[in-house]
Amino acid sequence: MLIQNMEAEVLAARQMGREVFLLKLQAPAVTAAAQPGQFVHIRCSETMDPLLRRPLSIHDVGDKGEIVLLYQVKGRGTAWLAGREAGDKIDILGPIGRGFTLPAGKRVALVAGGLGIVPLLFLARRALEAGNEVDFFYGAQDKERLYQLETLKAMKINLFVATDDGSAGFHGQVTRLWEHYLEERTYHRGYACGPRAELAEFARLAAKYSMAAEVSLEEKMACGLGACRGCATALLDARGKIYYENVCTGGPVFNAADVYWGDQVK
Amino acid sequence: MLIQNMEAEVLAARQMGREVFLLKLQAPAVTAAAQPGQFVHIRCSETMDPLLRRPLSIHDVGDKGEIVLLYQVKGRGTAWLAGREAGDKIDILGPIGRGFTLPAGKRVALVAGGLGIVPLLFLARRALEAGNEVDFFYGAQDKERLYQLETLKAMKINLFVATDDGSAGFHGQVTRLWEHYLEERTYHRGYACGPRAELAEFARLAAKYSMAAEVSLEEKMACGLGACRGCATALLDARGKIYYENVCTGGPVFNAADVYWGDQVK
Amino acid sequence: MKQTVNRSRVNLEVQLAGLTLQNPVMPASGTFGFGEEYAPLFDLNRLGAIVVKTITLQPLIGNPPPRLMETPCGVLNSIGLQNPGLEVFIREKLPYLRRFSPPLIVNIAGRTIDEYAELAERLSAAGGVAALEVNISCPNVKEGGIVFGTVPDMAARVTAAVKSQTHLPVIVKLTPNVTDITAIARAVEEAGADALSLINTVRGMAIDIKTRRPALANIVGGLSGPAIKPVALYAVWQVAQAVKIPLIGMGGIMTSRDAVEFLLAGATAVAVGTAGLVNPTAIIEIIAGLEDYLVEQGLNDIRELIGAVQI
Amino acid sequence: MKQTVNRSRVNLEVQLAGLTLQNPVMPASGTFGFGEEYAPLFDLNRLGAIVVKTITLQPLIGNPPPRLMETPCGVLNSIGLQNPGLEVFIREKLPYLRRFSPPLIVNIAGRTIDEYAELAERLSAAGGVAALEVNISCPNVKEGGIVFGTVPDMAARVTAAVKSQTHLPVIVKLTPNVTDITAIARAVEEAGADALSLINTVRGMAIDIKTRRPALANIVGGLSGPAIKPVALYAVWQVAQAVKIPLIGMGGIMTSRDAVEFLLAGATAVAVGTAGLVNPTAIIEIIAGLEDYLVEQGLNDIRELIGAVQI
Ligand SMILES: Cc1cc2nc3c(=O)[nH]c(=O)nc-3n(C[C@H](O)[C@H](O)[C@H](O)COP(=O)(O)OP(=O)(O)OC[C@H]3O[C@@H](n4cnc5c(N)ncnc54)[C@H](O)[C@@H]3O)c2cc1C
Ligand SMILES: Cc1cc2nc3c(=O)[nH]c(=O)nc-3n(C[C@H](O)[C@H](O)[C@H](O)COP(=O)(O)OP(=O)(O)OC[C@H]3O[C@@H](n4cnc5c(N)ncnc54)[C@H](O)[C@@H]3O)c2cc1C
Ligand SMILES: Cc1cc2nc3c(=O)[nH]c(=O)nc-3n(C[C@H](O)[C@H](O)[C@H](O)COP(=O)(O)O)c2cc1C
Ligand SMILES: Cc1cc2nc3c(=O)[nH]c(=O)nc-3n(C[C@H](O)[C@H](O)[C@H](O)COP(=O)(O)O)c2cc1C
Ligand code: FES
Ligand code: FES
Repeated sequence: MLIQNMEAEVLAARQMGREVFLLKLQAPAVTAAAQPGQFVHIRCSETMDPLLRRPLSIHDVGDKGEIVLLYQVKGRGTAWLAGREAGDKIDILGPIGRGFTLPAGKRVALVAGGLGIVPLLFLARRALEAGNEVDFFYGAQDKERLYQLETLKAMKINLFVATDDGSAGFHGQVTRLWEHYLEERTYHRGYACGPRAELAEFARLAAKYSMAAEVSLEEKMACGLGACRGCATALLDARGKIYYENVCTGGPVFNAADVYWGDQVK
Repeated sequence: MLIQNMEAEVLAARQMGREVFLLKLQAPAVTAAAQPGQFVHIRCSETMDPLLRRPLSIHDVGDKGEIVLLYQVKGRGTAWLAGREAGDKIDILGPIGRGFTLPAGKRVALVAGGLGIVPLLFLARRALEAGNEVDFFYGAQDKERLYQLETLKAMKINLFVATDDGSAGFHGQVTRLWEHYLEERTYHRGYACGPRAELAEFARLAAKYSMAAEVSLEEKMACGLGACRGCATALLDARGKIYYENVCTGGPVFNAADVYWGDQVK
Repeated sequence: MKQTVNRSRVNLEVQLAGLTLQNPVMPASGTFGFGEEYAPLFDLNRLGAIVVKTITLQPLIGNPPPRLMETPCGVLNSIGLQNPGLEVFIREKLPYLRRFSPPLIVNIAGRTIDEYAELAERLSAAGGVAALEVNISCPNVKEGGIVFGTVPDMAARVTAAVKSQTHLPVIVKLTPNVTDITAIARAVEEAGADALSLINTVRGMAIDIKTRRPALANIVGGLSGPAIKPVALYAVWQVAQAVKIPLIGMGGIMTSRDAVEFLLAGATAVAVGTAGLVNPTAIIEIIAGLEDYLVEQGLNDIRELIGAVQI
Repeated sequence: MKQTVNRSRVNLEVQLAGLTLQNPVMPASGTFGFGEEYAPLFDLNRLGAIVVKTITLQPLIGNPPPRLMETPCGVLNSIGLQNPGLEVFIREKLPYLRRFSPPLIVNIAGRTIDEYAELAERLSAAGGVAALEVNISCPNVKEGGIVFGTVPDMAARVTAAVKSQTHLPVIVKLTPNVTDITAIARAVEEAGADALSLINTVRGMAIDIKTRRPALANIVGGLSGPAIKPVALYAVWQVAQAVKIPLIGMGGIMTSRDAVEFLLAGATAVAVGTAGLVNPTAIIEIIAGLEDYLVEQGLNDIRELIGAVQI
């Protein structure tokens, strides 16, 4: 593992939507090692309140040691982050976790719901680099909440958009949109990130079409190093019995088929 | 009591010495009511850590509703304060406490040690306004730690300076300097603010020369309203028995003769 | 689905041990002095109840300074129950307090069971007192200084003694510094307590590493504030399962969201202590915030929250 | 007057229950996994000792999520002692841990006294283990789920059982959730404990007011971090007065200044838990900071600080 703890300088901080911000950091040690699906763990406070770090997925990496984060302000940690400006230093730990596994030269499906776009943009980039054909399904509540559309459009992917209110693209859930294509197209592998309910539906569809599929999960975290066992998520073992695996180092990307989607789920 | 809680705008923030800062706030409600010796109680955090307010004496007031504070960075609260800039808003409570009592048309002695200058500058101004003759004794460790000398020199006071290292004025403690004048001059009243040991010496001298004398004390504070009894300081009652009085509302200014200077003292 | 609720229609009133509180929020004893200290900052008539500093039979000068130490998200205090004593309270503080409409809860502490009983008797006769809150976090001088509130039988005896001397509702305030707070709660309920307050402060200490002396002259102090909120909430939840009498929850309540947690855990009312030391109008903001929360949640009545945590 | 002390001359070494620690700082059990998790970030050989997560006889899958909740200056956790069990520990974790020079302290927990005894026996035979830390904050399944560490006699029996099965030093780890921690400490000392660790986490709870459910699936959790520091420090100070065996102090130590407070209060060594979850190199910074403090204070030897609080 190449996890490092560093002070990363803010290169740019930009508001992307009502509560969504983009942050570009200088963090060569992360860039060098980063895999799509991995995250960085960020100290969002100068005091002991709030205390814990906040995990944010790697959204993109640059050529000169930059990493890009995209996040929604949810509470005090992300609000603190939104107050940072170019030149500030931020304490980050990373890159952390098991990322997505990519084939080479195959057709793959990426299914992003809402902020689930964050790791999937980075994944799309690496998928293209590996010579894959990328079908990118991107859903959001409405048009205003479709972030990075221009960046995605500029990439050599097949982009399919859905919105819950129909303000852009397909009117309905992104998994429903995806389903339309599942009959006709065969994917070597599917990848999803988004709200838990959407991931469960994604997993169901993947199983139905007997497709290898990976999802990125979230749980509250403390250490981010696999030491505290605080970020456990419920998986199913070969015999269908529940066991718990750390999201931080055992994930955040899991095989969709291994995840326990049952009623333990929040 | 006229204590009010308000958001005061920072008008100016200036560094005055290595760890000493001046802060000018727009706080008309405080200015209007402020008496020398009173203080404001300041929230020095946006989170719950640090939790308690910090008391700072009123250093001066302006014509247009301004109050001036002068403080040394000691820990996290004052460090936070030193990070404020013009335009920021600060949560203050005040004016609080019993200030100094001034005669009119008399000779008074003001004895300031170090940051003890803070309330005494304001007191000197009001003493002059009431037609008093002001002998102002001001001691510090060294020349660099004599703040506001120009302002004091511009006032119609008799200024006497002492430094521990002799880098300016009298070489030695300010109470020793004062003692030289006590033989020849009679004061209607003496006032002191500074380190506890200096105040004790001031009180001893005042008693020796049978002079009414007032000192400004410090204790840790919580509410600043007289409600929690946390800021108690030891006083002596008429029969010489110890009792405890709130510094926040029973002080911070006390008759030097009432203070228990014994070994309870830190 | 959430209903639309009109703010003016929202009911904040709760019943507690025979008292009617217009809202379930009151100050915590010892952090609100005798009310007058906060009067310049807001109208005391807006409170659910008024709770005063612990009163003892004789005046107490309290502990020597320093009495306070800030800790991470908390405060240690060792005030030492400084108070003017029963007589001065009745003569000088009570007349002022009688002016206000919210029920007046007087907190009492004794060094012996007899002292508790005498305090109860005389305060009941004084007029203007709506209820007694019995602080049992005090050492019993007759039994080797063991804290009354740490032994179920002693806690019960104090409760019974107070009950026997008063017609007023008796609220017993529990200390969290015990192995099993439910055992104390049950003993006190059986002895006739009408309600429970919990929690008092948690034992703590700090050391000044420069002087190498304890930060408090008294060495040990009571920890309060947000730091102890999880401890207090668990105590409330546990005790709510164990007794039938209503609870006043306290410990680290800084915002209306914190207050909601305590109501959900089973408290019928809440008390605000340390928050008021930091933000003098915290208690008023909490009352307003509860109203907002109800509207937000589409609820008409705050009583729907009490004990409504879903396990 | 302070002397001038050369940094290289400063002694950080302490003796604890027959172990020699090059410095008095170690990780707190359960926050440091099995060591390997922190190895990418610093050299484990710099620690005073290595302390691993609680090991049980059988593997435990732990509690369902959510297992963590951030609280003001603290963290609630309910990991549920997730661990691979004794056999896997010995086979897969111990060989790695044997590579390091600091003494290895293995924390154990049982559901019965026999389980504790068996763990002690088998770990003592495994080789490479320097001491056992006995976690008695676990419910006794045979006696109605009462936590071993809350009853002096039960705590003593666990201690004696472990002692009888091992030649290794036995460190008993105390829970703060008791009325009188000194009673437990004395009972455990009499039963043969060589040292004590204190404190384990403080019981606590949080509720999500949106879902109205407990924030932890397990409802109750253990509070750790700076919020509990005053509670832990008081426990250490109290116990230091009550027993003669050495203490390992822990609870909210974030900086070397916090560590100094624990040493002054009477701890011979300290453990760092939550701090490492926030700042992975906190423990290394604390060791360096202790050295700096000694230099600053003109002290040559860290042992001069132990119990040196001036009352
Ligand atoms: C591996 C991983 C990657 C993530 N990547 C992103 C991302 O790229 N962009 C983004 O906007 N969000 C992401 N999240 C969610 C993000 O971490 C939370 O929204 C954030 O921690 C909220 O912190 P807060 O202080 O603003 O909110 P608060 O609600 O104040 O947080 C309180 C506590 O809850 C935790 N928490 C709250 N929400 C979540 C959550 N959904 N998952 C885990 N812990 C949570 C916080 O870390 C903190 O401990 C990711 C989560 C995980 C686990
Ligand atoms: C009535 C009054 C007026 C004061 N006026 C001034 C002033 O005008 N200028 C100035 O520089 N300082 C003044 N002080 C001292 C000032 O309040 C402290 O230096 C400040 O609170 C330190 O806070 P901190 O967070 O920086 O330090 P920390 O050491 O981190 O503070 C920790 C805790 O100790 C308390 N504390 C620390 N030192 C003192 C102290 N000397 N007195 C009371 N509490 C203390 C803090 O309020 C806080 O609760 C005054 C104190 C009092 C009581
Ligand atoms: C400064 C201070 C003084 C207190 N005095 C008393 C008291 O006299 N009697 C009492 O029963 N509780 C007293 N308490 C405890 C509070 O009433 C309350 O139980 C405790 O502080 C927890 O609530 P909080 O975290 O909101 O402060 C005091 C607390 C503080 C902080
Ligand atoms: C996530 C987490 C897991 C813990 N697991 C254990 C454990 O397995 N065994 C144990 O004895 N203590 C365990 N503890 C308690 C710590 O060892 C320590 O006693 C406590 O957290 C107080 O120290 P701190 O405030 O520095 O974290 C755990 C604490 C945390 C935060
Ligand atoms: S956050 Fe500690 S193990 Fe994952
Ligand atoms: S600070 Fe509360 S009484 Fe003075």
